[in-house]
Amino acid sequence: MLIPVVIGVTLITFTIAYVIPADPARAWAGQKAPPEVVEQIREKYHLNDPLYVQYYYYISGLVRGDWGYSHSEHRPVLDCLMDYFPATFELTIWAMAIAIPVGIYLGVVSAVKRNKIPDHLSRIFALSGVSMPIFWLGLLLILIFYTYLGWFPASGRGITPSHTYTGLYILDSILSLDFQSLASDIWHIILPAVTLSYATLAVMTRMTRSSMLEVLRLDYIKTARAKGLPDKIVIYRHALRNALIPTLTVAGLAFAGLLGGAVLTETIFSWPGMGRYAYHAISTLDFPAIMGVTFLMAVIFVIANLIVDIMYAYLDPRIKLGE
Amino acid sequence: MSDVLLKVEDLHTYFYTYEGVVKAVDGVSFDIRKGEIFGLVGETGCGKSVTALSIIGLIDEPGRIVSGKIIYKGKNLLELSEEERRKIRGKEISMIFQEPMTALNPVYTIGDQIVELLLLHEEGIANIKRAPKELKEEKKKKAIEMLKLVRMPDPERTIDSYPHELSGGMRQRAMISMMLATKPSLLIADEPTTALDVTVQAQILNILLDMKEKLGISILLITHDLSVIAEVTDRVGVMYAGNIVEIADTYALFDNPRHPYTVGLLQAIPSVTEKKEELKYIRGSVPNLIYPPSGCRFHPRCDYMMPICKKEKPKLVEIEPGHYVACHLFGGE
Amino acid sequence: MEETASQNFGSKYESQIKEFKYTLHLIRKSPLTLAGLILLIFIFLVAIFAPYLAIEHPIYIGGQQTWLSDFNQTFQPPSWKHPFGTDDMGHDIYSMVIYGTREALYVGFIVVLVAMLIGVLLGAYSGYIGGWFDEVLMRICDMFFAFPGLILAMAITAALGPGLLHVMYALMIVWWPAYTRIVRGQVLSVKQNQYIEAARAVGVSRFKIIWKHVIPNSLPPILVQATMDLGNVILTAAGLAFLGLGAAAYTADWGIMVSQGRSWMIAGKWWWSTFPGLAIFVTVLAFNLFGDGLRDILDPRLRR
Amino acid sequence: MSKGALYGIIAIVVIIIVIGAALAVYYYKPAPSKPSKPTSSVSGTFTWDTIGDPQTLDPAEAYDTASGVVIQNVYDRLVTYHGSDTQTIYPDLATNWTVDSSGKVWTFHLRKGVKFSNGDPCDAQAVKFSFDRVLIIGSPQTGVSWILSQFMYSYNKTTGKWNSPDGESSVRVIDNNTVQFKLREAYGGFLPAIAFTVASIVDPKVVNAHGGVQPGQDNDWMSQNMVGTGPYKFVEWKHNAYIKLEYNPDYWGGWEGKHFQYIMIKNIPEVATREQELLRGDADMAYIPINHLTDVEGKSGVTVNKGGLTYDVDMIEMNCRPTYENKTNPLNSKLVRQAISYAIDYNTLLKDIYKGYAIQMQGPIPKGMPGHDDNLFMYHHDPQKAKELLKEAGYANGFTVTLIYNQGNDVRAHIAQIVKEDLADVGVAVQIQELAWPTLLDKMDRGDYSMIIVGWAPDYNDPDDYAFPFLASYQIGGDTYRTGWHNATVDKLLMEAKYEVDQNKRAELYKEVQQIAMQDPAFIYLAQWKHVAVYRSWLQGYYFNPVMMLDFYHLYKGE
Repeated sequence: MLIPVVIGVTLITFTIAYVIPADPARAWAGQKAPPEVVEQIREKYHLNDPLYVQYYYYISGLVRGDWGYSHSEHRPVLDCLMDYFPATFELTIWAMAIAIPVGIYLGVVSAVKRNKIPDHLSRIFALSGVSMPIFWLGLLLILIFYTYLGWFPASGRGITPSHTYTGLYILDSILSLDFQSLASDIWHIILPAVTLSYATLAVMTRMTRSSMLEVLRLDYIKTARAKGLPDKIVIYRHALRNALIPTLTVAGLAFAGLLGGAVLTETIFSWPGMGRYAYHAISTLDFPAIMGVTFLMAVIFVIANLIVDIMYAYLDPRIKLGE
Repeated sequence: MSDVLLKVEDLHTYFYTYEGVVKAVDGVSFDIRKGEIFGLVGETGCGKSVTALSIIGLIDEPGRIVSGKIIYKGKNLLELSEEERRKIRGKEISMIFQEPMTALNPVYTIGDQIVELLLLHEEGIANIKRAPKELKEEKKKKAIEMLKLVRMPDPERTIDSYPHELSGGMRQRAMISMMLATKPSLLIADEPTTALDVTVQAQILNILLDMKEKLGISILLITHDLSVIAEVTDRVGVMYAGNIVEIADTYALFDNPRHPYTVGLLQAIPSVTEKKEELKYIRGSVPNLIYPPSGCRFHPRCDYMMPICKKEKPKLVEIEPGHYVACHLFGGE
Repeated sequence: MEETASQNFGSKYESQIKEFKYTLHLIRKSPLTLAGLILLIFIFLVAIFAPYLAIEHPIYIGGQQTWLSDFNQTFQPPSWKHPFGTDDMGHDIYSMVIYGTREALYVGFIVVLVAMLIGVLLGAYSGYIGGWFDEVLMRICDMFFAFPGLILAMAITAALGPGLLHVMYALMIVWWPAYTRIVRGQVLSVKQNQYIEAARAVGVSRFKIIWKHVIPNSLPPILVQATMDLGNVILTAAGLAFLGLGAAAYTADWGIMVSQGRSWMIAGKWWWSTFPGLAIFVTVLAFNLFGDGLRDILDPRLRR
Repeated sequence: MSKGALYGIIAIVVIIIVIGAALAVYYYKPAPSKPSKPTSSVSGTFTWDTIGDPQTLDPAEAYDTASGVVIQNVYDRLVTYHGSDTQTIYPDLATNWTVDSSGKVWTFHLRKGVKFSNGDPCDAQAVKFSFDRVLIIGSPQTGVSWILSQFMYSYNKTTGKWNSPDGESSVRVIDNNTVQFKLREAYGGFLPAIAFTVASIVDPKVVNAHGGVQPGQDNDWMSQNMVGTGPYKFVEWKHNAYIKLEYNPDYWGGWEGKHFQYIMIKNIPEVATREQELLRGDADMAYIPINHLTDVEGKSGVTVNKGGLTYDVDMIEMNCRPTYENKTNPLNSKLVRQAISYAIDYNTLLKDIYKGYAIQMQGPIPKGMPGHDDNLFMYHHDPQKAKELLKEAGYANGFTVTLIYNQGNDVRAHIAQIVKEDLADVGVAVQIQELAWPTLLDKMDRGDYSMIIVGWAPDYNDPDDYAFPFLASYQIGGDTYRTGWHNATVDKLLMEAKYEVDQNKRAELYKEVQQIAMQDPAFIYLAQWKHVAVYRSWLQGYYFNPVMMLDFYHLYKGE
């Protein structure tokens, strides 16, 4: 699956990137650059060549591990991604860590109390998440928790850990036993993670609810109840385990989606992540960067799907890997 | 009678739906004695399963038990709290379902599902994960014993299998062994053989008979299949449109059916011994339970319809010792 | 037999009418769905009667919507004169929010309709004929799914240049694969049905089978998806506006209004961003409430 | 995987969060009050919330403000400006200098004993190396090297020789502390030009250790790292997040008095966040756009410094070509361009859009710069005259034009609205078009536009940096905005002025140029920005110079 998807994704990006009516070389050089410099850039990065030749250069570079040169940052794309990807990844993980349990819990409550007040409340809460412009929510949180209460900081990732192993600040802080940066990093990630998680929450809730509703009608739930098991066990051990299977797919997709969808949150909270990089790249026509980001996203998407498949096999004994 | 295990008295279970109130069970009374197999027979949708679910207490929204009594060992189950009823479920009264394919949780092994029940009722541990390992091992041995009891082939291996790895008959055996693991007094079997092949059906029925002998339990066997009734039950209740129309010893019922509906049912059984020109059937169709016919529910289809049948619902009367019929034909006697 | 047309219709579609009545009943019984529906009706009415509801009206210069500035009226807090206050050029935010309803619905409907049309046609065809066409189309869909939607929309909008129309194109491109997937899935399951086999055996044409049997059966999930997507499209368009890729500044577009006003929110001029933000929130929530309820109601597995 | 593994993982995560939170509470509180170095008057961190990430830290390539401010503080140049004074050039790494009568040979005597922050000596070799490096590399990404190459000998990549009579570069080492510049042309703006960051002195050893100097090639290492002689040394750059600098204890200027130990330049795109961090005191200084100044003005602990004029200007350029989109271009007519210049309500713009933080731009050369003419004619709002001029030009019924600006620029969005309304009054319908920056540049480059709102910021303090790109024709290397405007007299005058050494004579030449430019306008000269800076009142030592970046060395935290 990986190879066709990746080829497809690079092709789409390439097509989009190069049908642009503007001259990227001019954008890379800047307004004041003399025409010779623009021409040099055009020459150097093969912008005068036909599209397929450029594509060939790109793919052959990719194979050699050269992801191209990011003109908006004046350094290789790979270096940029190594900076920005962990930031977004960390943010996304935390957002999912909030969204998954809360979303599943709300979904269960909603399904068990279908068409009763708890169902209505949790649905309104969850649907509010997907209905709110995420940047507006972010601003609201800053207004409340930074401006008025002063509990959490409003920008950045916090203190850089004394050693960087993974680029994930919190993990690095723990690994390097740098508790001051750990504290600061956790404090900094809370608001953006909450903001980012809210929209995903609804998706999780919705999926859990509908698959729970379906599962709850099945015979084995009747069996479980006929066994005299308490409701809690029936719901969480017997029903949820089965209902989680479709929810998991959604979680996997949502994770991959969040990585790319974090741009708004990253902008509001000045989070130096991939979304902002992509946005910046797009607004400066930094194609190698756009290609790099989308390529990485596609790979993550495929990996996320793979992980979901593995989780499936764990959750559902009927599914065997490799089938 | 002192040997009555369960007594159902004038049970009404209604479902409140968009179209109207479905009177799925509308005044059902019968009793089950210790150590007997009581059959409940009737066409699909006549309220057999709802009766069973009412007894075990699993009627869901929008259904509700409107009135009646379910007296088990001298206690009216309907007056107990949900918590007390839950403790009876699975320990005193168990139930197995029609579809062995779907009645077992696909994500847990057979062993887990049996052990869970044993832990719950014997140790009071609801969450299997909280149980100490030794205890689980002990229960697992017990579960294997149970599987042996239902003649499960290769029980040591089966116990670690997932439901989807077993055949339909094996699943139903697993189901039976699970539901009998706590040695309940009453087992409700809701069409336990319907979904199975004929050969497997017989095996399962034999196991049920076996269990009755070995464990001394009572069984409420629900089926639409008269041959199953004939084979295993001691006594039979015939249900029609939410009512019981006839109760008798199995032999007596087959030998001398009294209610026109029962007569019709028995005549509809194909037989090799006496070839008929044409199979008999009961004319008309199962009535709508929202707007059931007035008086005797069966009157629109009855060949012996009298004016009173339209007006008055007949009561269940004992026309012979142990043989009850609800029909105006016998009301006057 | 003498039968009037209406009787004929009534008896022919008896089951459909019954189902429809039942659906209406379910909607009535579900307070959230009903709330969503009422809100939607309200929003539509606002869009239709915008010129009567608004206080100020745009003029058109060079074919462009223009709101005249009034520097004596900048940053007025909400009052009777300006119910939602004014922005930094003295525009009446209430009027712009009212007119913005039209634009939001316009963007939502056009994008979803086009995406739906493409998706339904491709999906139905692909699922029905299968083979290499199906394979290729599904791989193309995979690629689109592997692409984060917002980034793709950003890239396309950047490629086409900012502007509402370009945003709409971008969103259409992003949205169609979802419909293709749904319809194809439905087609595959419907295709298994006996009656399709039968229809084929009698020699009913492919097109007719798709049109008469496949599409109507796929309608409920598509309808649900479309309802929710209407909200999503409005939200995504607002997100693009926030990034400076959508509608032009000082037009009656909720996204750009929230975006322009956002930096003033914390400084105490909360109304500029808040009212259009609320408009987005309420509209998207209405679509979501209705869509979510509809999903419950139309789901055959949960229907009874 | 065992049954409990999943829950085990969740449990571990939860435990980590809880422990982390506990530690956070324990450790986070004391962090701000951590004692600073008590022994020195150098202490604390200066936190500056601003926008934009530097493009590169290499002075040979940097051409944007975000890069410039870091480079200016980490590297030194031969000469510099002091305080707000734009008229006098002061010594920096050079202590004094002489120039011969031709204006082509400059001799600089270097400050002795200056060391780079890594201990390497900064001598005449380093100076020569630095200048040569800029010209050899030739700034392939940004083209900034034109600032030096317009008066110095260029380098020929293919022959490996300099394009000078003797094949040597313009910079010669006389002795360890003396360098001599032999210029290709006597350039009037030489000293201001070498005060710009492109003329920063880099450490040859460091450069040679990291890739050396490749003709036509960027140095990747230099774009991400810096070793200079300036007051601050580079600590780390987290792209899109912050740049951290630390004071250079061996700085030749010494550390008498109060200074900041660390400099933190944070990149925060949201103005609301910058505002909040400033108001809460988490930032010492913040970039606040003028339309947001009211949010912070008058708040306790916040100073809004409005000292002086900048050289930043806003204009609307007009496409002067005879045809546009295969139709007669109304803007080709001088009368139409005059009419449009009269149609704009400058006072409204200045008052309501610029909020008083700008003056009307008086010709192409900003006020304060040498060559500016205080008596130059300025257009004023006169719709009646505009209508008459349009009538005279044959456009009594008006026409439609498109006005382009780059999306996301608030001030320009405002300007566009006002211009639209103003021109509608004289019968010209304006269609506003917001474009992404690259698309806008591209349209400009191809001359595919009617009007574009543009701006210009100074590279160095010389009128040539304004008049030439605006008014010289494309043929002689001007017309950066591609207006298509062409005037042979102006071309001649501009070239003459460029290489004229006598500053008074230059001023006269520029005066003549400007008069022609106002009579036959290619631009609507809108506004010249006033300076405004917003910082915490505890910040001391702040001053503004229109041709220099923020100077960290003189900042300190007062009581």
